[in-house]
Amino acid sequence: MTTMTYREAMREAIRQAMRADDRVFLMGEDVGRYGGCFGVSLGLLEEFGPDRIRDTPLSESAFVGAGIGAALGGLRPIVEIMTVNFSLLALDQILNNAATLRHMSGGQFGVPLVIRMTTGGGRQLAAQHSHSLEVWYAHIPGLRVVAPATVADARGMLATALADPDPVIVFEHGGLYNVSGEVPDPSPADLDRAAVRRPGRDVTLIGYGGTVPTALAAADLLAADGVDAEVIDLRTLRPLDDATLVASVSRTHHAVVVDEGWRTGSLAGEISARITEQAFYELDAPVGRVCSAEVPMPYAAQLEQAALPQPAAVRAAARQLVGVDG
Amino acid sequence: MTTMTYREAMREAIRQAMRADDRVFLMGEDVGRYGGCFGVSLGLLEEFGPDRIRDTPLSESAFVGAGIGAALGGLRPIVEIMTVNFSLLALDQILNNAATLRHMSGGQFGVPLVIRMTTGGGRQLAAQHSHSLEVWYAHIPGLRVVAPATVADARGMLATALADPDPVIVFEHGGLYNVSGEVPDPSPADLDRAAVRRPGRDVTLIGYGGTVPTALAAADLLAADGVDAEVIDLRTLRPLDDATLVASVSRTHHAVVVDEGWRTGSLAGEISARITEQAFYELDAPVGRVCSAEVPMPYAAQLEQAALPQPAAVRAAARQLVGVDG
Amino acid sequence: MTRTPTVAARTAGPGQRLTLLRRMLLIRRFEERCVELYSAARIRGFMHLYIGEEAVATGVMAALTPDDAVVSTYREHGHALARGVSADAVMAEMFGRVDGCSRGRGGSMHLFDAGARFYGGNAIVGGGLPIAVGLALADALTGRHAVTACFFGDGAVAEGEFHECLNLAALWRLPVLFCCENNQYAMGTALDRAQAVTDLAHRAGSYGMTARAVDGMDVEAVVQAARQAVRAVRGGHGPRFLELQTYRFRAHSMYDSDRYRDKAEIARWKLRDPIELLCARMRGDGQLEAADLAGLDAAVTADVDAAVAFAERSPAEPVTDLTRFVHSERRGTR
Amino acid sequence: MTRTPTVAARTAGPGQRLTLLRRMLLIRRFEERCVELYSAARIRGFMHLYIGEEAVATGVMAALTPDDAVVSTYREHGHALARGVSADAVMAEMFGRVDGCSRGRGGSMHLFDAGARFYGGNAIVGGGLPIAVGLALADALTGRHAVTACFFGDGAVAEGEFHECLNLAALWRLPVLFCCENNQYAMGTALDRAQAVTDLAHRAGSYGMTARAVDGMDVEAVVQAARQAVRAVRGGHGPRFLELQTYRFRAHSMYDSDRYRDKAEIARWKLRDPIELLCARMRGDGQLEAADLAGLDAAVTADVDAAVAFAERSPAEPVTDLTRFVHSERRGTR
Ligand SMILES: Cc1ncc(C[n+]2csc(CCOP(=O)(O)OP(=O)(O)O)c2C)c(N)n1
Ligand SMILES: Cc1ncc(C[n+]2csc(CCOP(=O)(O)OP(=O)(O)O)c2C)c(N)n1
Ligand SMILES: [Mg+2]
Ligand SMILES: [Mg+2]
Repeated sequence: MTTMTYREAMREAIRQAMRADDRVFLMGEDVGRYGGCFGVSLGLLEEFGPDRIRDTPLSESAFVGAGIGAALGGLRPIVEIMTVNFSLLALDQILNNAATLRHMSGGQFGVPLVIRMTTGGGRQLAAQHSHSLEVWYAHIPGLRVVAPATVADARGMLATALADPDPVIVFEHGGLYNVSGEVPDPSPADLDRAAVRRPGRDVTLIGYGGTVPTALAAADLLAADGVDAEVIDLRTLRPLDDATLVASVSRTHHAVVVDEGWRTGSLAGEISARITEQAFYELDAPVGRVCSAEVPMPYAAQLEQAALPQPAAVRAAARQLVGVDG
Repeated sequence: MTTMTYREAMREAIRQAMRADDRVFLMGEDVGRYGGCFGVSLGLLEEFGPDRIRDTPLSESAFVGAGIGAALGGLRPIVEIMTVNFSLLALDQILNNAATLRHMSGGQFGVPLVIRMTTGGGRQLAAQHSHSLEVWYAHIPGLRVVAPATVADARGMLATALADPDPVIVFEHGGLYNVSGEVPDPSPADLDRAAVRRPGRDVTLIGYGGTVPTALAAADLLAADGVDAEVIDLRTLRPLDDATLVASVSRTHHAVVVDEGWRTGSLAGEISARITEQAFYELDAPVGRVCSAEVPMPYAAQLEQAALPQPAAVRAAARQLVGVDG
Repeated sequence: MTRTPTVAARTAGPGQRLTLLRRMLLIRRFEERCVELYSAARIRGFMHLYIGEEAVATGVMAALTPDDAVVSTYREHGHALARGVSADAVMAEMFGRVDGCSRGRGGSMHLFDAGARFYGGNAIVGGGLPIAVGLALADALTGRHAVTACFFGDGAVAEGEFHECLNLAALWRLPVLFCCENNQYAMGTALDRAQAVTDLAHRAGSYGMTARAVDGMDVEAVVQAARQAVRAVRGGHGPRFLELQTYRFRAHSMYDSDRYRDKAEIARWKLRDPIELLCARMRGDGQLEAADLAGLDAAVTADVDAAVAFAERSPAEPVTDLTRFVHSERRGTR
Repeated sequence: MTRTPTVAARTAGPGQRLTLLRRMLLIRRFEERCVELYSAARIRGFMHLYIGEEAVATGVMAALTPDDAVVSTYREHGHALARGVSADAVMAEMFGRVDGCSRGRGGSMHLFDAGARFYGGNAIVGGGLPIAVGLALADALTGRHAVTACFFGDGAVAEGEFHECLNLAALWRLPVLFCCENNQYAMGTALDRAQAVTDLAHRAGSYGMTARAVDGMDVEAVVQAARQAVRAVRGGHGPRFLELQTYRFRAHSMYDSDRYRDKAEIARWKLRDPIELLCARMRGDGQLEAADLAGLDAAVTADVDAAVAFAERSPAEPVTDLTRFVHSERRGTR
């Protein structure tokens, strides 16, 4: 058990993976000399050299596609895209090649590729650096999509992702990098199950990545209101672990999904639909959703905070569902 | 009242718009000499010349972005992207510029741009030419997204879209181009309301674009079963007309959404969530979803048909909901 | 880059010429049959013919070894057959049958063959280039001396990915052979309506790699240029670029009514039919008799017949297998 | 393209030089204040400084008319100020206040000003180029004689959009002036680790447009080159490309600890500080006294003080306005 930051945990995970397997390498913009735009790969160049900590030009489509090719060629690339906003430039490669090749080739080719990217708002980076588009990736058959919300998962998920014979997208919420936490002795994280981060009886709060802390904060507020909230961290956004969600809702009979994506067409919407499909008769009220306002993220602090899901809003949604407010 | 095909209706709409307003022009790959990859713009080059029927190189990001710039510069571009699959190459421009500029600039700049693209499967075009990604566009604040399902709407929607001071995405389902239908005297279509294409009392079937015919066919099957289905054509995918949906479901108490997109993170999921949020106590059963199988679309006919939403599956879902099957 | 008037050096012996001829003839007859089968609705979807361009695939593949990799486009029947993917498996694929080289899931635009290191079959214009760069990167990082040959059309030159990939390959000195099949048109768009500078070898050269234009109707010229380029690439001298100047004798796809090309232009190019060109040269050198040619033709026609029969016999994949291979079966992630 | 050793022709009169100097000084002092304000957490988010590169924006903007359009990047304080966007509005924007030039919604990376035809403020590298092409297309189609100046960095040259846009502008002969600010680095990546061919003017020239490299530390050289280019572009001769060779004296952004650059390299470039260069030249020509300079400095410092005071006074936009301008208020689509 050691304490480290989320950033350090990601770095350690990369380091261990690269020490353990020669086929693993890291590639992306400024991952080497600069140390990664958010400092995740700082120091790795010195240990592994420029072939395996590979700086790329600003050519998102080419280097993500090259990661796909390198995976086809027998390597285990980790490709870093600075933020999900820029990943759109590589989305064609991810959807039309990485996610598709195995099925389309009748099982002949696989793409064991890990793509990491930062997501999320809250740091006043405005409309081209702050969005949460995880749901788009969660929509794509052929991908696994994960979102470590804890330091332990930041440390443990990469090994599981690299062991996957198919492409895995890892979303790192920018607001989490400086969070410290305890990490158990290194062991690959089980990505097949969502985690109950706080047990509770009255309402299930469901978050992922950056909204797990929001949900936990809301649970604290609700505790003061006398409402006992369970908090579930999805961990894996594709495939979703319906069983854990349904089991929880079957006990609490109320659920609120907290999602930094825009509401329309959000992952929260999908989860709401699934819970309703599978536990309709267990629900005492419709599943609530607390999402980002449907606006390009503004720079001004007060506007950005108003646009993002806040604990108070989650609390209000939960209180309304369970009838505390009447 | 005239009879024409969906393809001709789109062409007529473009022709009328270009005759009516000098600022309107059409730009895209092979819209000119070739006549459009699906023949929509055939003959327009001869009438309007190469400046206004403008063939582009294969540079999706550049010519879509150029459409944004031309709109900022006072023109009213119609940009054609051959299919939604290729639109990923331009998605950065659409999200980060077209949809964002007005809000981010504090209202100073607007992008009155119309982007048309073909969507959908069913023609054995396999995994890179057959997907339905409408939900991704419906997720983006700042866009309006429409999907004409009828020949009349193909004829009427473009004028409304061009009158919009903000960007509008028009999805044309490839399977509809050869469909014939009646067109009333040219009048801009009202894009603010979904349309009830068939009234019914027992269950609401909700489709858009290519799934409207599917839903209508299912309604015929259900009629034979003694189930009276209402069919709603969403018409506009963003913003969604919740009121029409809720009104219908409040009468029928059952709903099935038919969506050619992949199920996870689908528009069907969003609609299910919205109906549940707004009409929970009116629902006798959870909202059903009939979507495409979560696979890259295969070429082989039997696999493709199995992957796509079929009337029989819609019928089965509706029967189950209303309890015909017990 | 160098731009040479590409007159073929007549270095190939009669045996090799016969192999080249046979391969080109197989592609031609295979596709002619495909047209019939398409009309009979046995083949569906989009289908793009290579007729007229056979010398390009045939010539380039002759310069590769089995360890090399090939990345192709949606106009790839010729690439697959020239690479040695079995005609049976290709035809079954076009029929959508389970014995097709992609289990019938890919169709004409998505042929794959792991055994031949044939990485498809990419129907997004330009979409194969990054994959080729990555395959070459894997070879370079693991010290393998393989070459990745990447085919794409003149139309792809306008895509941003072309630019990103040429730069990346040149910057990292990767073993990629870029094979630009300049058939003068991207669908209905002639090259000079798509590119401000139409000398594509010159454009490629500006990325700092040796690039040359080759007469893509002369299979021996293609072989020679490809051998030279492959040797340099394999030797670790970074990527090379070949602009293979050719022409498609048919329309872009089965849906195209070919309104945008001049009949005289088509006729002019047909005078340089790559198969007839090689035949004439062989005849001139006393290497081909009418009887040989008829025999060859009969042999490849028999191959095509066999392929069709194979495809006919092959079953359709059961719909219960629809979700197989979305993920690896090694780990059932869904 | 031509690559000239760029020695400035000393054509500018003393009045113009003073204007150029004042503008560069304003940018410098404005940004120095921004650093303080950032440390004091009055400015947040990402902030990229232009210090060292002032001659580029100042010189190019001097060659434009008010009818021309400007498309910029996230490192655009200098562009905005040189274009004449008010320092008050820019500072209020950095404070996130409603009187900011983007109502406080954009911050440092997204400055806009419709009145100045200043189209932002694009923080996706390369993302502004297509917009510039489109603005120029609108001008060309409507017969306006405006020029669109499009700024981007050396890093953007690697993006596919660069390629697509240079080709499109050249193909359609559009009135775009491409201004590549080659400050030698894209974040921590030196140009020669990003580009196989580092002569960017040469690369641009391969698209069939006149391109030249200019000493971007010499504001008069920039003015001269820009005037010449603008004249050609406005005259309907298609796009032109300027590679403006410059250097950022500060780190990439406020988060960057600048580990990847050699201290000696930085020091070398600082010897060519564009402001000092111009001052020295003016002094040599007897056009600048110490007192003048002090007066100028006091004047721009007062402008900056006023801008800060303006920003401080400006209110925050009420959160009830959050959803305003997602769509036009002309038609309430949501
Ligand atoms: C990104 C993308 N844009 C458009 C298309 C539609 N399309 C298919 S083939 C083609 C023409 C390509 O021309 P070229 O690269 O010259 O190859 P050719 O067909 O001539 O062999 C187009 C536009 C596509 N498949 N992908
Ligand atoms: C598409 C994209 N990729 C990456 C980034 C992150 N990023 C911001 S600035 C920058 C460096 C750009 O360098 P250059 O174009 O030379 O401009 P400079 O910052 O030197 O002025 C990078 C990589 C981005 N904003 N957009
Ligand atoms: Mg071509
Ligand atoms: Mg730079």
